[in-house]
Amino acid sequence: MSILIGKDTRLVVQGITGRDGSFHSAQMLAYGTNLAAGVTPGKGGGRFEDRIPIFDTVRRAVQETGANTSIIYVRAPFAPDAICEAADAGIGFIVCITEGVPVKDMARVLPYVRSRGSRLLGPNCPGIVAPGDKVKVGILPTAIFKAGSVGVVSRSGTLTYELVFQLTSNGVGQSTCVGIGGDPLIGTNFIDILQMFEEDSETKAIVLIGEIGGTDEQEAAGFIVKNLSKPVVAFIAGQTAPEGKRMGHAGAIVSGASGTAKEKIEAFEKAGIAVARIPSEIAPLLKKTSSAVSG
Amino acid sequence: MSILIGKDTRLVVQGITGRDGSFHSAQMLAYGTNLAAGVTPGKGGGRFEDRIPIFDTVRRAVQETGANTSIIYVRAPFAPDAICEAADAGIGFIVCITEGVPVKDMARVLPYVRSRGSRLLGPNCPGIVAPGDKVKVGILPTAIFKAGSVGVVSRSGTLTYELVFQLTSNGVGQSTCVGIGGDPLIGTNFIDILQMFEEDSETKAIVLIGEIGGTDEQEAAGFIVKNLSKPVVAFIAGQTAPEGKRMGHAGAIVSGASGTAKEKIEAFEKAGIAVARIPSEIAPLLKKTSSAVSG
Amino acid sequence: MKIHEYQAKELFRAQGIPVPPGEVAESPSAAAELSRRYGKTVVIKAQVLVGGRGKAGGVKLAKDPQEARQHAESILGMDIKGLTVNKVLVTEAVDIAKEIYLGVIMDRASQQAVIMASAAGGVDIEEVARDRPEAIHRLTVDPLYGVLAFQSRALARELHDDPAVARQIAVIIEKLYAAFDETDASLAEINPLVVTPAGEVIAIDAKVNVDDSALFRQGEVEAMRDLSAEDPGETESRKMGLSFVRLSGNVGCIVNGAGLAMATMDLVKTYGGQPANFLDIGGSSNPDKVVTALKIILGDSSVRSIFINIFGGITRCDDVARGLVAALQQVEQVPPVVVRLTGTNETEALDILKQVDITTAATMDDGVKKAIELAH
Amino acid sequence: MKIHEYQAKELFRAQGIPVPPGEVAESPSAAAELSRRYGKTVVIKAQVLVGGRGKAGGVKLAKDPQEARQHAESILGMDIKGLTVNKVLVTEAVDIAKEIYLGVIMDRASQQAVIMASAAGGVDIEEVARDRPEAIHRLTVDPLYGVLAFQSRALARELHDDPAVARQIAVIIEKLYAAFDETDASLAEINPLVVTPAGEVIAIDAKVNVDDSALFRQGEVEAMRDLSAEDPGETESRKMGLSFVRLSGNVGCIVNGAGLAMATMDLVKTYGGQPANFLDIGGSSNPDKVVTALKIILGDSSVRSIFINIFGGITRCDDVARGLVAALQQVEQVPPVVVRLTGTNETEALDILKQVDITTAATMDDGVKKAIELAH
Repeated sequence: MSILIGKDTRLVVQGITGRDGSFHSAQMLAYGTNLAAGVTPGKGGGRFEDRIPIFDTVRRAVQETGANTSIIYVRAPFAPDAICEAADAGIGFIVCITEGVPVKDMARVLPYVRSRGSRLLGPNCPGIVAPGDKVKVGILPTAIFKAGSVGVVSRSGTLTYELVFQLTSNGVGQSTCVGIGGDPLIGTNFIDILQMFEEDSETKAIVLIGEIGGTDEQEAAGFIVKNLSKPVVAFIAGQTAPEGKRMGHAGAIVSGASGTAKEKIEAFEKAGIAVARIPSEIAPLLKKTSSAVSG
Repeated sequence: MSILIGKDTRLVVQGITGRDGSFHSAQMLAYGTNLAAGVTPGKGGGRFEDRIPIFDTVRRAVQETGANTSIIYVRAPFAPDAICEAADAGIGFIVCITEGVPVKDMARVLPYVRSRGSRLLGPNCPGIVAPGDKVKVGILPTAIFKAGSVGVVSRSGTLTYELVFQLTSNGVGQSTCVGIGGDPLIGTNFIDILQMFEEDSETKAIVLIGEIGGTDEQEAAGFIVKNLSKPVVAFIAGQTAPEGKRMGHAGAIVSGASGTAKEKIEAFEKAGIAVARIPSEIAPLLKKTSSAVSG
Repeated sequence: MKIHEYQAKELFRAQGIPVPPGEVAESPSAAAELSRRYGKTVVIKAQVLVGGRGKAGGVKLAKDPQEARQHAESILGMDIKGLTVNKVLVTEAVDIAKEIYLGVIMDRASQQAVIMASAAGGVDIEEVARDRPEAIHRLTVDPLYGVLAFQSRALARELHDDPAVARQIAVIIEKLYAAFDETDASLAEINPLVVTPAGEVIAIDAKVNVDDSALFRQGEVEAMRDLSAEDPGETESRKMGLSFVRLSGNVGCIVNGAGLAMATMDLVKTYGGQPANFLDIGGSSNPDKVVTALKIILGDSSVRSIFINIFGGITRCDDVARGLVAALQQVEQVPPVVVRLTGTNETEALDILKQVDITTAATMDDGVKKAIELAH
Repeated sequence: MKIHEYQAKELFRAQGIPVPPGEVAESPSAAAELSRRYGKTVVIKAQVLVGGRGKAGGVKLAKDPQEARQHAESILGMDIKGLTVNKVLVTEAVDIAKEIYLGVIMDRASQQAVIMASAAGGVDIEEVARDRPEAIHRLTVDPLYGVLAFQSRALARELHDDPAVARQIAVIIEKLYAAFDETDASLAEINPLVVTPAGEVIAIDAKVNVDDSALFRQGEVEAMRDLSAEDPGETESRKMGLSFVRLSGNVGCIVNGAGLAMATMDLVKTYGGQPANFLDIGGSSNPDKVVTALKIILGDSSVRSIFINIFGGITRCDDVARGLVAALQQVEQVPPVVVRLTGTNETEALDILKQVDITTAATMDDGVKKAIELAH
C-alpha cells in the first residue's frame, strides 16, 4: 500500500496541452499512472496522444472518466482558480506543481479546498511517487526510485531527487515519496504526511527533508515524539543561508532569528530524532535506526 | 423543558444602553430572564440598573459572566458586525432583533456564524419566550403567554402576539414561542424549530405561522410529513397580497407566481396538515388535532 | 426598490457590460431628435417599473425620426398595468442572431446569490422555468468568493458553442454579478443578452431591483428613484417610516405589524369585504404616523370605512389611544372608523377613545365585520 | 521585495493612514531646502533596505536647515550593514506621548494574516516577543472576511485606554490591513505608531515587504524597486529568472533547485570551505542561464573556484552538458570549474564535457571536496 495515490488513482491533468503539462503527462503515462483525462478550456473534444480524452472542464472530466485525482500545470495567475475548479468538481486529491502562486491567493484557496472536503498537495511541489505501484503524480524523475519500505517527505525538489537517488544507490527502497512544496502556505504539511506514513503498513521508516523558513519542522518534531512509532531520519538544508534572503523557494527564508536550520536541527535532536548532517549520512542512519530497511 | 432557551440561559444584551436595548432589558429582567451582562463599546465598566455589568466587548462579557446567549439591539448598519462578534466570542445562541439588515450582509454573516458553531435567530425577529421557565429573549409582550404544551413558530411579530393571545384566551398554553423573523435570509428556519419541537418532551402540538414570500413553508410542509409525529396547525398570512410588492417585511413578497399564500396553503393541505383560514380557527383546530392540548 | 431600464443600463455600462447607445426622451420631439442623431433604426421603449410592456405595445422599432416621433407619441402617456409612461428610451436597434437569458437573484433557499442562465432568452423566463426547467442553468455563488473564473467559463460554454462568443459571455457573467453585488441588488437581469450575426454580445435589456434595506449605503442608486413612477401614498408613507401598498377595495386598514396587517386584510376578504390597502404603522404610538396613515388612506376616494387594528404588545394602549385621538382630531371628513385596541391598559384606552366619534371592537373578527358593514 | 520607508509611507498615505509630511532628498542641500520649507524641527532618516539604521547613526534630529544639511552630509554615503545610503527622508518631527507597535504578517502556521500589536512600541519587536510575549496582542484575520469592526475595536482598546485615541487606532488597524491586503504584502508594519500629547495618532515609521510572486499584478509597487539599493548580481539574476544570493566565501556554486543549492552550500561549509553564493538556475538546460550564472559569479573577485552541481532529473544530462560547454566557451578567465552531473544520459554528458577544461566529479561530496581544494 502507498499513501495518497496508488492503483485506484484515476488522474486528470489540468493544463494537459501546455508545454510542461504534455511533457509530464507522457512521463506519467510511461511510468504506469492511470491517466484518465486531460483538461484545457476550449480544447474539449480532443485527445492527448490520440487516446486520453480532453475536456473543457474538470467537472466534465470527472463525470465522463471518474477521475479522482488531479494535477495542475497551469501558470501561476490561473493556478488558484484551477485548484478551486478541481475541488468544486469533487476531486479528492489535488496536486499543484505550479510555482509562484501569490500567497494571498493561497490564503483564500486553502479554506475553499478544505470546505469542499478535498486535499491539496503543494503548490510549488514536485508531486508524489509510489514506486511499488508504479504510480507518479508529479514531475519527479522515476529512474531514481526503487520499491521498498522507506517513506520520504520533503519540502524540496531536486534535493529530494538527490537524496532518493542516494537511498536507491544504497539499496534502500521507498514506499511513497511526497514533495509537500516550498511555499509559505501549502495544502499538506509534514504532520499530515507523517500521520499517513504511520498508518501505512508498507512504510517501516521515514526520511523527512526540511529546509529553512517557518516552523513546520519544529512542529513535525513535536508530532513525531508524541504520535509516531516508526523511526525517522531528518535532514535540513540551509545551514549557511543568511537572514532575510529568499533562498529560491518562496518559503525558504530566515526571518530575524526564526526559521533557521540550527533551530530546526535542535528541535529534532531534542526530540531524539536522528538528523543527518550531510546527505550521504541519511542511508547509513536509516539502516542503523531501522532493521526493517533493507540494503 | 423548552427549546433554545431555559433556566440555563445566561444572557448578554448587545446595545444595552440604547433606547430599545435598555427598555427591553428591563422587560426581560422583570419577566425572569437571567440577564448576565450588557455590551456597549466605550461604556465598559458601567452598570445597567445599578447591577448588570456592562462591557466593551462580548468576549469580555463571556469571560467575566459566562454568558451563553446574546440578544442584539444595535442599528442595522452595525448589526452584522455584532452578530459576528457574538459568534467569535463563543456565544452559542444569538438572537438579532434588528430590522433592515442588508441581505448581502446576511449572506456573508450566516456562513460566519455557522463556521463558529453558533446558531442565529433572526434578524428582524421578535425573539423567543419560554413561559414555563419565565425566560424571554426578545421583545414579545409577556402578558399574552401561558405555560403549556403548544410550540409556536412564526415568521411574524404582532400577528404572533395576536395568535398567542387567542391561544391563551382559549386556555391553550405554550411550551416555547419562537419568532424566526421576516427577512429573506435568516439564521434559523421553520424546519430547524420543528425538529427541536419534535424532540422536546414538553411540546405536544405545534402552531406554525407563515406568510407570503419564499418557499420556507412549502419545505416545512414536506419536512412535517416525513419527520414529525406531533400534530401541526398552520396559518398563512397574505392571501390578499398583490404580486411584486414588499408587504412590510423584507421577505414578504410574491415574486411572479411564486411565494403566494395559496401555494403555501395547498402545500400544507396536500401534506394533510390542518390550516386555519382565519386566526380564530387556530385554537379549535388545535384542540381537535391533539387531545394533549388543554383548555 | 426598482429602477428603470435606462438606469440599469447606466449601471451595467459603468461595469463594462456592452449595451447599445441610447438615451431617454420625455417628448416625441426629443425622441425624433435622438433618432436623427443616431442616424439608424432605433427602438422606442416605454420606461415603466412593471413587466409586460412589450405585450402592451410599449416597445416599437422606428426607421427614421418621423417614425420615432410617432411611436414616442403613442407610447408616452400610455397606461401599462396602472402605471403611466412618462419616459421612453431611444436606443440603437441591434441585429439578433441568438437571444440568451442571464440573471442574478438572491436565493432564499441556498442563502446565496444564484446566477440563472438559459440559451432560450428573450422570452418570459418564468414560463421557461415552468415548462422546460432543464433549459435553465443555475450557478450558486459563494458570497465569500464571488464568481470564480472556472464557473463563468463553464456556464458560458453551456450558453454558446463558439469559444470566442463564450469568452465574451463569461466576462459579462462576472460583470453582471459584480453589478449585482456592488449595488446590493436583489435581482440583476439581462433578457435578452443578444449575440449579433457578427458574434458580438450585447445586453439589449436591463433590469435591476435593489434591496431596500441597503439603500442607506447606495446613494447613487437611491438617487435614481423615480417618484413620478410610484404611488404618492407609497412615497409619503416611506418618508414617515410606514409601509403602505394600495389595493382596489373600500375598507381602509391601519395595523401595527406586517403579519397582522396582512392577516387583517385577509380577514376583510374572508368576511366578504375588500381591503383598500396594506398599511403597517410599526410599533410606535406616535400620533404623526397615525395622521400620515389616515391622510394616505383618505387620499383614496373609494375608501368607505377604516379599520384600525392595534395589538398593543409592549406599547401601552392608553398611549396608542391618545395618539389616535390626536390624529383623528387633525383630520377632517373621515369615513366611519372602527378601532380595535388590545394590550396593557386596554380599559383606560377605551375610555380615552370615547372623546372621538368612532366604533370600538373587542376582537379582530368583530372589528373587521363592523368595518365591512360600515363600508356598505 | 522590500521598499523604502518613504515609499511605504506613500502607500499608507494613499490608504488614509496619518503620516507626518516628508520628502526624500539625495543631497545635503536638498535636505536643507526641505528643512527650510517645513520651518520646524525635522528628522533626517537614512533610506536603506535593512534594519538597525538607528543604532548605526542613520536617524538624526535637525532644528534648522544648517543642521539638516550637516546630518544629511553625514548620513548620505554611510554604510549600514553593507548597504550604502543614497537617500534620506526629511520629515517633520512629532511630539511623542506614547509609542505603539502595529504590524501585519502572513502567518504560515495559521495560514492567515495575523495583526500583531503592542503598547510597547518603538523598540525591537522581536525582543519584546522573546522577553515579554504577553505584551504582544495577536489578531488572526480570516482572509474571507478581513478585519471586522469588533476586532479592530477590541484590539485598539488593548493598546490605549482613551476611547477617542482607541477609535483612531482602530481605524488605522483596518487601514493597515487594507494596505497589506491590497499590495499583496508579506509584512506591513508601523513601529512606532505614535500618540502625540494632543491625542493624535500618527505613523512615524513604515515598513512594507511585498510577496515576490504577486509582483505581476502589483505594477505600482514593482515600480518602487530601488535597483541602486540591491546587489547588481541579484538584479541580473532576477531578469534571467535565476535566484541568486551573494555570500562572503570563495567557492562559487551553480545548482539546479533551491533545496539542492542550499544543501550544496552547506556541504561546502561542512568540508571546510566557504560558499561564495546561493545560485539556483532552475530546471532548464538553457545555455544563456548558465552564461548569466557564470558571469554573475565571476563579478565577485573573491571567487577562487566554481562548483556546478546538476541533478538532471527528467532533463537529459547530454543537453545540460552541451549548454555548459556553450556557456563556458562564451566566458573568459574562468577560475577552475568542477562539474557534477547526474541523470539520464550521464555517460554521453561526461564525453561532451571533455571538450572544455574542467574537472568532473561523480558525487556531490566528491565535487564539493574538489572545488574546495581548487579554491586554495
